[in-house]
Amino acid sequence: MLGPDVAWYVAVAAVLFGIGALGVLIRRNTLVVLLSLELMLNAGNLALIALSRHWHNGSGQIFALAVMAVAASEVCVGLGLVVALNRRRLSLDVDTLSELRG
Amino acid sequence: MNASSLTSILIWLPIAGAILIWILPLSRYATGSLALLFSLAEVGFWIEQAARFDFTRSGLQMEERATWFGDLHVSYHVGVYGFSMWLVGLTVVAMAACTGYGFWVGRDRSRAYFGLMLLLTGATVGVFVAQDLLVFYAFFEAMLIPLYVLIGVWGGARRMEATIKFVIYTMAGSLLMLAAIIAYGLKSGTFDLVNGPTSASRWLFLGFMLAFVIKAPLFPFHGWLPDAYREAPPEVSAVLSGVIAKAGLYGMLRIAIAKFPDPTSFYRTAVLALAAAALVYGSLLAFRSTDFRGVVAYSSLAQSGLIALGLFAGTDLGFDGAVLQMVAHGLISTSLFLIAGAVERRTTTGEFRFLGGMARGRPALATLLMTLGVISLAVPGSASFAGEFLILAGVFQRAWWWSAIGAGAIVLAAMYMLRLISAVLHEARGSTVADEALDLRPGELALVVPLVAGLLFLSAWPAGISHHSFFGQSPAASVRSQFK
Amino acid sequence: MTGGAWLCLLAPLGGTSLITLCGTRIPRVAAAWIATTSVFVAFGGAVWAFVSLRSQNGHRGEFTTAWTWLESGNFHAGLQLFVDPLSTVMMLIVSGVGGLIVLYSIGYMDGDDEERRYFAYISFFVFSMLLLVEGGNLLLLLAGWGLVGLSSYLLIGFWHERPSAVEAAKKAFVMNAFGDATMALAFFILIAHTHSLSFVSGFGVGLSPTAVNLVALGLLGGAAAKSAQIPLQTWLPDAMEGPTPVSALIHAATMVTAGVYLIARTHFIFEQARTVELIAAGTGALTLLVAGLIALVQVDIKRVIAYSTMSQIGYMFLGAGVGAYSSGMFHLMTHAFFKALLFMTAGLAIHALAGEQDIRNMRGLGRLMPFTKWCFLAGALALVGIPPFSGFFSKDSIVASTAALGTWYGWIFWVCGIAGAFLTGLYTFRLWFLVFPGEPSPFVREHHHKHHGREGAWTMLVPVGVLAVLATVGGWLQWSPQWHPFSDWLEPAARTLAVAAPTNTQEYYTSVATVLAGLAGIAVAWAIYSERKLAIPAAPFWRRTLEHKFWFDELYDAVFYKPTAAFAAALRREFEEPVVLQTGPDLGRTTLETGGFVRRIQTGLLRTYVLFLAAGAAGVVLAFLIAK
Amino acid sequence: MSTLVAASAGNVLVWIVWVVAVFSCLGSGIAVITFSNPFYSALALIGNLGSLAVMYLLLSAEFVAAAQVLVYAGAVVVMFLFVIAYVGPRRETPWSGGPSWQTVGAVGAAGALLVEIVVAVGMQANGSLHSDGRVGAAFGTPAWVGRVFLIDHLLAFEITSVVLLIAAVGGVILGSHTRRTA
Amino acid sequence: MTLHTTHVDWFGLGPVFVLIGASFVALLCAVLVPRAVRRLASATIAGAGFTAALVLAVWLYVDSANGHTIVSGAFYRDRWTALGQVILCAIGLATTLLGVEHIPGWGRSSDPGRRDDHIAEFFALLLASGAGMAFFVGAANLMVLFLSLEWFSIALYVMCAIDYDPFAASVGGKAADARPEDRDAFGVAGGSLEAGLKYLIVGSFGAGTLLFGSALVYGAAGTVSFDGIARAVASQGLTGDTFLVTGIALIVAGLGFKMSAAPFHMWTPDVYEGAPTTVTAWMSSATKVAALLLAFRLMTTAFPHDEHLWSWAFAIVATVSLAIGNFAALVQRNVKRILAYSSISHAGFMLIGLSAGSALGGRALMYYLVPYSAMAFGSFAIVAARERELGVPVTLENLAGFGWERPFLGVAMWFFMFGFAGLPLGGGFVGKFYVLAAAYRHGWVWLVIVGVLATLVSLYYYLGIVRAMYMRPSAELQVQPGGSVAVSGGAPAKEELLHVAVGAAFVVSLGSLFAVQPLIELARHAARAFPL
Repeated sequence: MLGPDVAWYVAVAAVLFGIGALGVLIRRNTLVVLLSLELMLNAGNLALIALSRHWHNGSGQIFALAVMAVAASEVCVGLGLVVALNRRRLSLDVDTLSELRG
Repeated sequence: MNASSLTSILIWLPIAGAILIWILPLSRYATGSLALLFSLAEVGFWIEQAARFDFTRSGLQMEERATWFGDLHVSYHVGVYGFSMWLVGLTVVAMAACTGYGFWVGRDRSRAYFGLMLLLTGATVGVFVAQDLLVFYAFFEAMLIPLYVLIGVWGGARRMEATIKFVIYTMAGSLLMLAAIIAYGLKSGTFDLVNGPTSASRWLFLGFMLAFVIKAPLFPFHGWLPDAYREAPPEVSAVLSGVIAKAGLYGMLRIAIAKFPDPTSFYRTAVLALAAAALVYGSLLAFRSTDFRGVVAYSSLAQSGLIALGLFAGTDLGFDGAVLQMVAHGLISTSLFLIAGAVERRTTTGEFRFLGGMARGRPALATLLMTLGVISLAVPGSASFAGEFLILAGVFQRAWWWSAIGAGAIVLAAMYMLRLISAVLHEARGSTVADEALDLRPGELALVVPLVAGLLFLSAWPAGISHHSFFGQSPAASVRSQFK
Repeated sequence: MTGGAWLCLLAPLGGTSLITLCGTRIPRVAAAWIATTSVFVAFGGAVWAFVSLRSQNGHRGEFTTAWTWLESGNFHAGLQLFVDPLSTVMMLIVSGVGGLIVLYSIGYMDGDDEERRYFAYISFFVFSMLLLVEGGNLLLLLAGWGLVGLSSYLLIGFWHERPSAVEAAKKAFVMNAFGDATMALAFFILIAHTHSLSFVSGFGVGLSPTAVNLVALGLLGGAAAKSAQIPLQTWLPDAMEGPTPVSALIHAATMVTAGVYLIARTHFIFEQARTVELIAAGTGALTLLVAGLIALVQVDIKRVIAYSTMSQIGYMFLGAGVGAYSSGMFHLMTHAFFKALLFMTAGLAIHALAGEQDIRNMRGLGRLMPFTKWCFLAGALALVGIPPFSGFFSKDSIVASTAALGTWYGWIFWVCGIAGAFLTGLYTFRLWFLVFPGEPSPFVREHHHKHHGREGAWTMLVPVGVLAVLATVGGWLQWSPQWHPFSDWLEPAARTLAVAAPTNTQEYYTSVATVLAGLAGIAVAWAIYSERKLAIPAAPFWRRTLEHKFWFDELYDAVFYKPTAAFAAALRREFEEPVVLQTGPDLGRTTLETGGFVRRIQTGLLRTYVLFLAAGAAGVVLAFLIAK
Repeated sequence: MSTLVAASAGNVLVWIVWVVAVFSCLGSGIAVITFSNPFYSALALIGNLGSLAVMYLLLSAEFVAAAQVLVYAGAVVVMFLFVIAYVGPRRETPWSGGPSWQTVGAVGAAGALLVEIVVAVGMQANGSLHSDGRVGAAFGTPAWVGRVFLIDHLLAFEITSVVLLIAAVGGVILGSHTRRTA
Repeated sequence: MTLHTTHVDWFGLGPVFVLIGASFVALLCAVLVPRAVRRLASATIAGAGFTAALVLAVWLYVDSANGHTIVSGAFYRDRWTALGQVILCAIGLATTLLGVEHIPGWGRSSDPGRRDDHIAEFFALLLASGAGMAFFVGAANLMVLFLSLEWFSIALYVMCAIDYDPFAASVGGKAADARPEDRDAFGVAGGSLEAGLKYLIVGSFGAGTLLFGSALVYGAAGTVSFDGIARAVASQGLTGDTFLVTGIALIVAGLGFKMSAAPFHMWTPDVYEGAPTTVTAWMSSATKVAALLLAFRLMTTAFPHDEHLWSWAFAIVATVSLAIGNFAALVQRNVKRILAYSSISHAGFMLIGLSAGSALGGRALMYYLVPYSAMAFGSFAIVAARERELGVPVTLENLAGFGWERPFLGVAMWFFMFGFAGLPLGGGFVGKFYVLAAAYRHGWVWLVIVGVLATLVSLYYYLGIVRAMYMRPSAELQVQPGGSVAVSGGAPAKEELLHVAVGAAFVVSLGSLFAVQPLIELARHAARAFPL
């Protein structure tokens, strides 16, 4: 195939996955956390599409398309929660959401 | 009625009674009467069972079997041997007396209380008749449930600690037993006690024994005992020491010794040493206890040690004596705890320093406590003497020093029991003993006197149990052949 | 014959049960008469058994079994009675003397508000004692043995408001329990080797020498405890806390002599363990001296008699120990007569003085109580062994048997016997001179009261009179040099050993020596206590030693009781509470602390949760990559 | 020959495009998680999505690439931007807050995951992941994707719609609490 | 061009379709049915939907003796699926009963207008999540797995947050110095929102992990279908393939999250506490059923060749779950938290069955789920009853006297607690025995020991709940009973339906003690679906 091997794509996906995970782990702003989750899902998508290319079958692509829809859904619910939090004048800082613990 | 269904009836009748009592919204009086009726019916069924038991036949009798879950070969298998029948008898009689005591003192929350007592009856009977390891285990654990609540709800001031300690201790042992049961059952392909093979695994033996030595208990696994016996309501202490403790000893006989002959002989000396330690230690601490129930509690520890001594002697006399002593001590400590309850009701305390002089003007109390006391210290001629004599004669054949220790403990037993008697009944009147404190009332007499009468009957004919527990001339041979 | 035995055994039990079951529904006096009647019925049964056994010449004895009492493996012990010459003699003594004493109790206990309990106990005692003597195997004997200990405990502690009585009762029971334990151990050996405890069928045969010695030692332990022989003697004087008839019956006439009966009954074993048998004799010899010495300084009238009892049982042990079983048994019988008599007369005195027992207050009582005085004198002379009173015939033949041994220890025993006779005379007549002769002391005058103008109720006086006659003439049943129906009767059951059969010469010179010694004792007593011609030897150390009963109580307290109690207390303090009772809670606390730690991880911070998820995922991946 | 040259020229071009796409992808990814203003983060995400779409194209997934741009950049990020605008910008610096070990743990865990997967990929690279790479002309076209969707993965297709519907309902519920009337 | 659409086995997907259909109908209720009867109507629809799905699932069980995939290998129609659906539908039905009286915001508001906010949507989401789980248990490829996972997860995220009260005082961030037991003063509805967000973020992270894992497995095997993966692994000798094992590892982590197994469990206590109790009851029982059944299928069907890896992994995870769950539960005061930790530890137990990876383990798992889900559901339902009574979160303190005041619920709770503890009241006992037997047969004696020790530790807090209910005088109760019940005019809450639900749980957990053989037979037939 043209360009780099599939392995490179997967490696990039892995790095992107790591970046997304790191984002979830170090950011306190709910919105940014949601964005980082998008990064993770996109990393999965990249890997799927690269491997779909590798195996010459469509499952990966279909999977990726479905994941996009799922990601959209998650965002929808997540943003709904953000709006609800905001409506209660609660901080969007995830560290303050620690009433439940112990 | 089919004879073999008697065994199941004995288990399920009280449980059905418990459920009935929980469901029916009866008054306190009606609930108590109903519970008592069930207990007495239970005694009646047991008498029927004893009457139908064929002592001239070997092996399991009145057997019932139904598959519980087939793929692991677990079945609901119950039946009785001679010795199990006696222990069932002890259970139903003691439980009837204790239920009656609860009725007599008018326990509040009567529906819960009596239901739990009946549940306990059924579970305990189940332990003694189960012939499948998992069924045995289920009933062994099921006993804890009513006991936990009975102690925790109706117990004394420090009941919480006592009851948690009791349950956790016992469960610590029995859960390891569960592991051992699983290992045994899966290895041998069946959980059946009658058909199951013997095992030479020392680990499994230890797993089983741990449960039994905690339940019995033997030194030094008795950490739960003093608190539980002191804090439980008297009738529950009576059950604990009279009946429940016997489940541990029964387990040693039915499972540990019968199923693990090689490990038994390997660990024999160790177990005998533990048992002897329990005997001496219990006696010494009973001697220094400052309250009624403390003395009875530690003496129960000592008695458990003694019975274990008999069981692990592995001789004819040891086995027979142990069974006899289980029944005798069961009746004794049940009645002693009931009397302790009666005394505490009259004086609000069991502490010796507040008691004394209760004999004067209370002949029934004095006579019964005295009778029980002297039977308890195994005055020659009594049922417990017969039991102890056989046990020590049996263990003598193993090695003389066990008997020497045992004989020494008998002297100690005299010391602590007489101390108890005189502290309660004799000498100057205690500060909490009011002149108005009544003698035992007819209701209490009706509970204790039958137990004492049973003891006197056993004293007159200990061979009734000692020679009717195992089939054949040699109990040791019967155990070796796994009671077949 | 067996019917008589069963009647004899069960009548007192029936009496007890009846009194117990009736409780307060019958008047006190009815309880008293139920007990008395039951014991006399027992005596009737004993006579029946005796007469029918006598009619069967040459018959050694007969067993009768009600049912198998205890059975296990190849060990059986029936509820089995054994009627033989030995047991019939004991039955007669127990029920006969017992009957008289129970009768006496009616008067003595009159007015005590727990009379019914007393009579229930005392007939229970008679039942137990009869079980002991009639039991056809050692196990049943042990049962009776324990039950007499129990009834002794009950009766000593009868006045249970008195702490001293309760303590004494406990002490008696515990020491006897010790004896029971050694006996039980002996039985274990027998069971282990012969599988039987019955008196029939090669009883005690086939044991190894060690085993048989141990068995004999065990039995001796039981016998010594029951019979208050050194070193297990300390309970007996304390047992005088019980009512006086109890002392007469249990602690003089019957129970305490059971040890002698035991040796006679199990002489097969003791003869195989001759050394142990001689130890028994030595114990007896030692006890008779020690008890005699202690009796010299006692001031409680009952205690003096109690030590005298110990001393006399020492004689019986000596006799039985050297092998003169019938002499021992004969002394047992005469002793039952005169010692019961002495106690009962003492009881009359105590009763008349409203419970006073200190002899220093009693001087001159004889003037006010002549009947008592003369009866006491008869008993005292019998005790000292002055002919023709009964003690002479029985005691002398025991001492003579020691002479018959002819060995060095035989002669030591002999000297002890003679010395004992001297001491007997001395302490007995010390008592006599202090209490009866002379002008009544102010105390006596003040406290003395009569019962309807007599020295006591007729129920008290009649038994005393009967026993006075028996104490006087009871010994004529046998004068060993010439006339020995008693020994002949016992011969099938307990034949005197040949080595212990004295020649007539030995009998004669021994008699002379003992009588002289006794008379000497009386003379010294007269000299010191009557006319005050001799001062009491001033030996403070020895006096104190005697007053402290050779410090046995203190010794046992220091060596056994206190260490045991301290050990138990230390166990509780150092082990039970901190280790056994705390281990569970400690483990629980540690567990809870672990829980607290785990809980602290649960910070409530979302990112921490994600971190754990990520780290967990990383960990699983790493593990898989490594493990693949 | 010319095809070879063309191929190699195309290859070089592809490589260049790839490198650019990777850098922009990773760079914008890092930007997403490092901008303190979420508004910028959301914008950076657009860049990320775009560069991913380029890579999809390189992988012959035209339809997916198109969908990516439409769905993500067109819908999701816009939604984000609306919400960010609605709640107002809330600045927050990375690496802050939480217990002291949170940051270390975060770097450790995320790094470990990354390294592990990269190592796994690396170990695989010389093996099965090497392929000649010729695919049919239809590969990745909408028609082809549609066929695969409706024949091989019909159920997945259906589920996707359900998931979206549920999410919509959820968003409505969360976003629209009725006003208290009393 | 003709498009040969794939054949769809409508009957095989029947339960799912019924549920999703009912969900749509319930959703329509939200707009078409007047507010007054909306609650009743939507609850009826939910009940009917679950009942119909239950019947269909039973029918499917009977009719699916030979398991096979349907809809081009996307979904398994076999008895494992059907049995799982039966259990799920039963729980769903019980949740419906519990939810009929579900009062948003725990009924703290006396506003009758607010009471029925979103009630129809609630039932629609309940049905939708039920449908998602019913789909999830039958997933036959990684894509369907992921999608159905998200399907029910998203529904659950919303359900967790559904009770938030937009007008309650804003207290976020104030709780830092407050002890957990003092939290009563703060808006519980805020807790609901917090729970939803935590669940969403952690859940999405888990989903991302699962997705990446799926991608890697796909990369290794070239296919997403379970049996295809197994075939590819077998034919190409991929057992040790780094892609494959990394993928499996990530999938294990992702599924571990759903089962709330430690160390992927951290969200569980918070979410269980914060979510409306009705939802907690549903989540704690149904989610575990779905996740565990699917995990067993996935591992044994797709990755049988890597059993040495995942069985160890699950064994370790089980051990950690048992340890963490039990130890943390010891020191809790909030009953929902205790039960949450308890569910973590039970996940550990069930993972023991899973890790054995044998037919016996499968049976053990399937069996265990029955009494477990009954007890978990029942105990949360009882907590819900207490909450409705008091209007505040239930703690050990305010549980005092509950057993005596409400005999039926008290006995049921008592029963469930002893059942959880593995005492032989109810099938929990047999379940534990079964999983431990499976571990033993697998040769893992250490796991058996771990299991029994964990049970020992767990006793303390289970008994603690019983103690709180029965052994403390209710005079200790500090909180005034009240809530909407008291305010709205003294009429006691209509709790018959709740009682029916608890009673059903009671009967199931008791019955499973006696009816072991029939249940095991069912499970055995179900486990035949696997190549074991």
